[in-house]
Amino acid sequence: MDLHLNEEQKLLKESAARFLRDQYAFDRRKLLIADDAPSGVWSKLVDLGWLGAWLPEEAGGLGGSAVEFAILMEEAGRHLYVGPYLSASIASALLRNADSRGARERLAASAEGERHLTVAHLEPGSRGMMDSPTVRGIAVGSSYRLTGRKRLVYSGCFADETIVSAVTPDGPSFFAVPMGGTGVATRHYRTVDNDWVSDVEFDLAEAELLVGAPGYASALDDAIYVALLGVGAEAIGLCEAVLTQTKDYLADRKQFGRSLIEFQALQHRISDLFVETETLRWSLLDALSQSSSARTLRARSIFGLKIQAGSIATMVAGQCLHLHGGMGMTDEMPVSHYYRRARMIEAQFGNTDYFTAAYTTLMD
Amino acid sequence: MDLHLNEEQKLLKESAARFLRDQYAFDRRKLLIADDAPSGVWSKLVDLGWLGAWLPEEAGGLGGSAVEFAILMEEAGRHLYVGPYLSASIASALLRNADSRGARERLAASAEGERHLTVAHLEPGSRGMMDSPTVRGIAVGSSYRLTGRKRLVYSGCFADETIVSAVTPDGPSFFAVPMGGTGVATRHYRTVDNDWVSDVEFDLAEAELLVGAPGYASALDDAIYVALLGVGAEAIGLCEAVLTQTKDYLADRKQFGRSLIEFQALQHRISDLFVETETLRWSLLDALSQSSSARTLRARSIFGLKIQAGSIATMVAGQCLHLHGGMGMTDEMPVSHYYRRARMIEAQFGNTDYFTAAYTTLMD
Amino acid sequence: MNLDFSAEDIAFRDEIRAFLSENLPKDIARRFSRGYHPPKKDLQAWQAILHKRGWSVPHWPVEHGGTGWSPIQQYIFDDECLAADAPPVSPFGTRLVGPVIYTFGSDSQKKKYLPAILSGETLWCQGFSEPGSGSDLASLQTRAVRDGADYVVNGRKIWTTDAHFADMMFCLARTSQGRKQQEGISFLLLDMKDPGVTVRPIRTLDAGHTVNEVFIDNVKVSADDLVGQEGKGWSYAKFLLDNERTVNAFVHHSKRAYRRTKKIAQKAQFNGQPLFDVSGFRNRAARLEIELRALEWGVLRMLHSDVPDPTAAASALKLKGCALLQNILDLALDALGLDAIPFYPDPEQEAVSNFF
Amino acid sequence: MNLDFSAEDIAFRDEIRAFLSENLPKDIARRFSRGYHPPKKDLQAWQAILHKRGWSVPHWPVEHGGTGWSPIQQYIFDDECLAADAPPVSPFGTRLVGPVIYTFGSDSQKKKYLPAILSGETLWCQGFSEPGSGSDLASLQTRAVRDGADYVVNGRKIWTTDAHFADMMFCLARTSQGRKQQEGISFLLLDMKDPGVTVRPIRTLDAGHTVNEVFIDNVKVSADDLVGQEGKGWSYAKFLLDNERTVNAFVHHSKRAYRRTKKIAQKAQFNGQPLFDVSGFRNRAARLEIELRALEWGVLRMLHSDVPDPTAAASALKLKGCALLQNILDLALDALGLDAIPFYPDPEQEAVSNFF
Repeated sequence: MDLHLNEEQKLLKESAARFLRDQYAFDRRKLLIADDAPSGVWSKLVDLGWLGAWLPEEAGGLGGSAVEFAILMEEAGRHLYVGPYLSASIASALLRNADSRGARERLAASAEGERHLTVAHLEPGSRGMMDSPTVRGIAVGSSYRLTGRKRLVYSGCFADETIVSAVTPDGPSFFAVPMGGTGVATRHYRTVDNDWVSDVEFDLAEAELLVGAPGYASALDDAIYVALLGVGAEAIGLCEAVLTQTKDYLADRKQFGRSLIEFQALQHRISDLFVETETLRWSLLDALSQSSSARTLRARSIFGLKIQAGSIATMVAGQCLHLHGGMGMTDEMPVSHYYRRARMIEAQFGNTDYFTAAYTTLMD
Repeated sequence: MDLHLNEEQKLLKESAARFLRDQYAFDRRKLLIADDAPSGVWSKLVDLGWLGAWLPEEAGGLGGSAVEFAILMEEAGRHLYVGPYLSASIASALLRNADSRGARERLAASAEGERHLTVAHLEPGSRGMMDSPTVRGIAVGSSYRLTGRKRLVYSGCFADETIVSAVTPDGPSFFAVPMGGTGVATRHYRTVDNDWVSDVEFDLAEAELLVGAPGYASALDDAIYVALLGVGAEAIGLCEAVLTQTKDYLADRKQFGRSLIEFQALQHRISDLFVETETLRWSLLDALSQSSSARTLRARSIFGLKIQAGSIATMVAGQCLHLHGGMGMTDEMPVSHYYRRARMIEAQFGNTDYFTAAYTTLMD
Repeated sequence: MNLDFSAEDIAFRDEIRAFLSENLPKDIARRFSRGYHPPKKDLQAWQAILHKRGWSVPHWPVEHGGTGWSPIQQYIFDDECLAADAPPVSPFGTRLVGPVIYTFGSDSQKKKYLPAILSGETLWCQGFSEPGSGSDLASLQTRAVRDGADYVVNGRKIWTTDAHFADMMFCLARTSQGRKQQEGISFLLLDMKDPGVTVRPIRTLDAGHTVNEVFIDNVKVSADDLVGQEGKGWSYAKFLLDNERTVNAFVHHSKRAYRRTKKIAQKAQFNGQPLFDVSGFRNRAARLEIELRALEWGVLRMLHSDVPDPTAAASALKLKGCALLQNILDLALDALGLDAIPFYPDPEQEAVSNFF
Repeated sequence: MNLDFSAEDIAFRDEIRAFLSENLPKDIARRFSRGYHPPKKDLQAWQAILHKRGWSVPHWPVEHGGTGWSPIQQYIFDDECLAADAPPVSPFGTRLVGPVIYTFGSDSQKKKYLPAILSGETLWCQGFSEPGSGSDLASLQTRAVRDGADYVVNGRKIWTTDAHFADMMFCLARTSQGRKQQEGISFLLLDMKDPGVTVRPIRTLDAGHTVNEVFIDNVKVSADDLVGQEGKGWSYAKFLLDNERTVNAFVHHSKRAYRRTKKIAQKAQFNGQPLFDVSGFRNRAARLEIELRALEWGVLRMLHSDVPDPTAAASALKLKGCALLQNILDLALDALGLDAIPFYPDPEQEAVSNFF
């Protein structure tokens, strides 16, 4: 056991931090998120190797592990990154253990930045990633046709292809569907935290089978692990950043002739938030330690991380918002964006209630 | 609607407060609770009319209502009263709407102080008052014989007679059994908060039917209402008293040259506890307002009061304990007794989990 | 002690209910029910209806257009209005400046402004806060300089709710330098259509637009629109702020939010059953229901009896009321689940109607 | 980054487990499992067994009787001992005064005291706190006056854990008046059997007896039992208190408490099913399980890596560790339900055994 980052990991962390600090500073970000779709920064992230950083070499990656992914997501959280990175990573996770040629090709193409993938798994009425799909797939010759509705397809306005879960007579499976194809109708909108999502309606849309029914459950588990690890690590960066900014803000503001940070009651609150943030880092270590464990062990630890991330980020960002007073409520202050992102981390992929219920089914 | 106490109610409150202040001051209480059984103070409470204060005149009372009972229990809570009053009142509540002669006689005898009653309803394995009894009753001529085990019979070491719930072929019913009679084996012990309780084992013990199966549910409802109203009102007195004492303690103690009460962080905590205590008083008003309402309405409000009382008293007394530092952990400081009593209010008759589950079955 | 509503109060509640069911326009209620800020036209249309019935300012003295209701009747009225999803009347005219005008204003001010406040024809905004002044009103920077029959006003106001559609602003401006900071402040009524007024929207966390920054650049205010005496504005502002501190603790809002949350949870499916029947969710809802009922009694207690320490009791109500409303809204978010993620800018959008 | 226990660590854990299952007396474990304070005889019997194996003071330097284990091995050892319900060795000799003696003591003190600390033959208590001094040790009132080869000690100590059965006390006493309050304090080893020592029990909230007030009345302490230099006691006390601040955050206690809570809840019946299967209860247990696993990684992190701010990280661990243990015990109380009410003074009482 050795909890230090190795040299490559340290370099990765520093380079990610530097890149986001330069290219994604809050003022620049404000302009970027006003666009209709994610753009510039994304292709640079791909060039920097973010997609392959945590994938083994045989999957077109750089030989990293879940640790590398967590490092990148933590920095993303610190700088309030919104855009395709997480959804494209979940797509990679879905495909990484599949043995179909289509899956292997796409994994490589995605890591190279040649094809931008996203995931269409959640549906109207879903409460989280473990819910079964109702989109139907029927075989037509060597390909399939999908019919049904998906929602919360991140970067759907932007991706080349989406990995879709659908049920065939053989059971649930994952398919690839080109985003602009026939039989694919999209409705794009924004999220509370300024991300880009789409509703997608398939009407006999042509699809390629990537992961058949026998591999479905395990591919979904891999996707869930990466999705929750992603927001878990992101939440740590978010909490640390919002807490630092809040301390700075309180140090700057004066009331009754004293800097606000000098008030004991405020110091106590800041300390409590620091403790919660630490706790979240401990849960991340736990989840990372189970990245290759048996199904139940891994699921328990990653559900635990999601539950902690959602509730702690909401609490930390909520308290920081409160500590900012009226100013915090404005769009121009970063804290209001951290808060919205924290709320979305809580809701994304299934909220605390959802994963707590799931966790309880796995208790000894 | 008029939320003022009327003149009689004000007098009752003042006289109760005066009596307990004089006769049950903390140092005197220390000696009283060291005894093997409750004594002196109890007969004085009976003489003061505490048992009849809230009963209608036709039930041998003074024509008062639930409000009078709440007034007395609030003062009891303030002065950390332990002893037979609550259990004897629950016995009265069980009998007050029964039409048997035995019930009417006992109600009057109890209010007069001629016969001391208690209740044997909970059993090994029970989690709260709504659990069904398993003690069996069989008819033998005009009387009954009971067999089975009861626990947490308050003042069992002291009462003349206990009202026992038992199941007969006709359904659950309430019976009177003399405490020293044949077939009645008792084991006396103390509670965490220094009250006196007994396990009672009935082995074909002779019993008189007081409330038959048709009246059982409604008598039990009345008993639950009075039991929970009692601890709810008691919790208010407890919270107010422990909070006042804690403020005084903090004002007396100095650290780093300042009185502890001057520290902003401590003031904030005290304010929070005041707010919680206020909330509890609001719940008491709610429960009192439903004293004659239909079953579901009354049950919802009284379960609500119990839930609030248990959690708020535990929280307030727990925080006050913490604010006392190491001294609070000693038996000689009142706060340690308030804390224990608060914990017992939480557990008594069924804890927060129990009544929350019960409440959810009654939601619209 | 008597804890029952009187027969009169119950009859009164029925009367209010009947009125609302007959007179509240369905589309106004629908838009408001969805949690968006009501548009100006809805505010005005609804107040006109209330005004016609004589109920637009129940709390005012009868001689100025009030109803003479008891505190509990006003409580019932507010409760029923929110329960029916009627948007609350804009408070700036009715709750804030109106009472200042009928208490301290000149006869001509009363004649000129009160009728349009009553009817809702004129909507107001409040120009108190300024950049940098925080909650400390006395450190005010806006100045009004007397020039013949007018004051010339210059300054900047911030956090000005509804300034983007208000017709008038009541504002504080410094007319002279007093010994104390509170001295020399005057209370002026300013026309928002004056060309010297510029309103800059402040976008907020909720992606909505309710608050603004207001730039006041050489705006002329007639000396007739000075309320009371020059330099005494601070005392009128204090009077106004004291009126603002009501004791309702958002209880009607919380009741409404709870009902809405329940509806969402009854409709949402969780592992094949309505979310509202899932015991973890139901336990949380139960606790909030219990606290909500308690809060309502807390408010009734303030309306009815002499509480030992009214200031402390009012603070407790306010703190608990805020916390409870937040907890209910948190539960609503949890009930929405994944549906909490999309942002829908328009209340009449199809997707929004799915939840109601 | 490598997050796996090494093969050696896993083998080590197996070795400890095997040792415990063969050597820990069942009755000692049973009494301790019930949450009562272990009696002196259990403490001594178990330490003697550990001592025989050479494991009574793993953290000591090897030359004084320690094991030379890595921090993670010590962690595993503590974890397994508590998991097996072995009562922790009394810390006053082994964790507190022992290291002071082997670091600052004379050779004759080492020879006289260390063996009996290692074996547990001599149990110690700590005479630091005094009435009125709070956590401010420097304001100490106890005095030691040199009289030939002895010090004559007079004073009062409070909150003295285990004083009622300890053989020896290490205590601070003022030997001279320094310029600063911390100066002139000496560190003495005092025999509790001296007739001038009177121990008054302080009854505590848990109705148990662990802490005491100790009256020291003309007690003679040989100058040979002065540790280090006269007047330098404050620095030895600081050394000792720094050692006391471990980073384990009660994680082993919490794990044990959680397992016990689970057992109680599996046995208790709630509406016809085990309480542990009732979803409200299970949700709460899930959250604590998750926090518990997090806490364990928090401790492992402190043992392994350079955390950015070790003092803050240690505080976070301690705060979270305390809170978690309390929350687990709260859940245990809730699981007990009505069984939380009776008070059973004796751990071997029949009623107690029902829960375990």
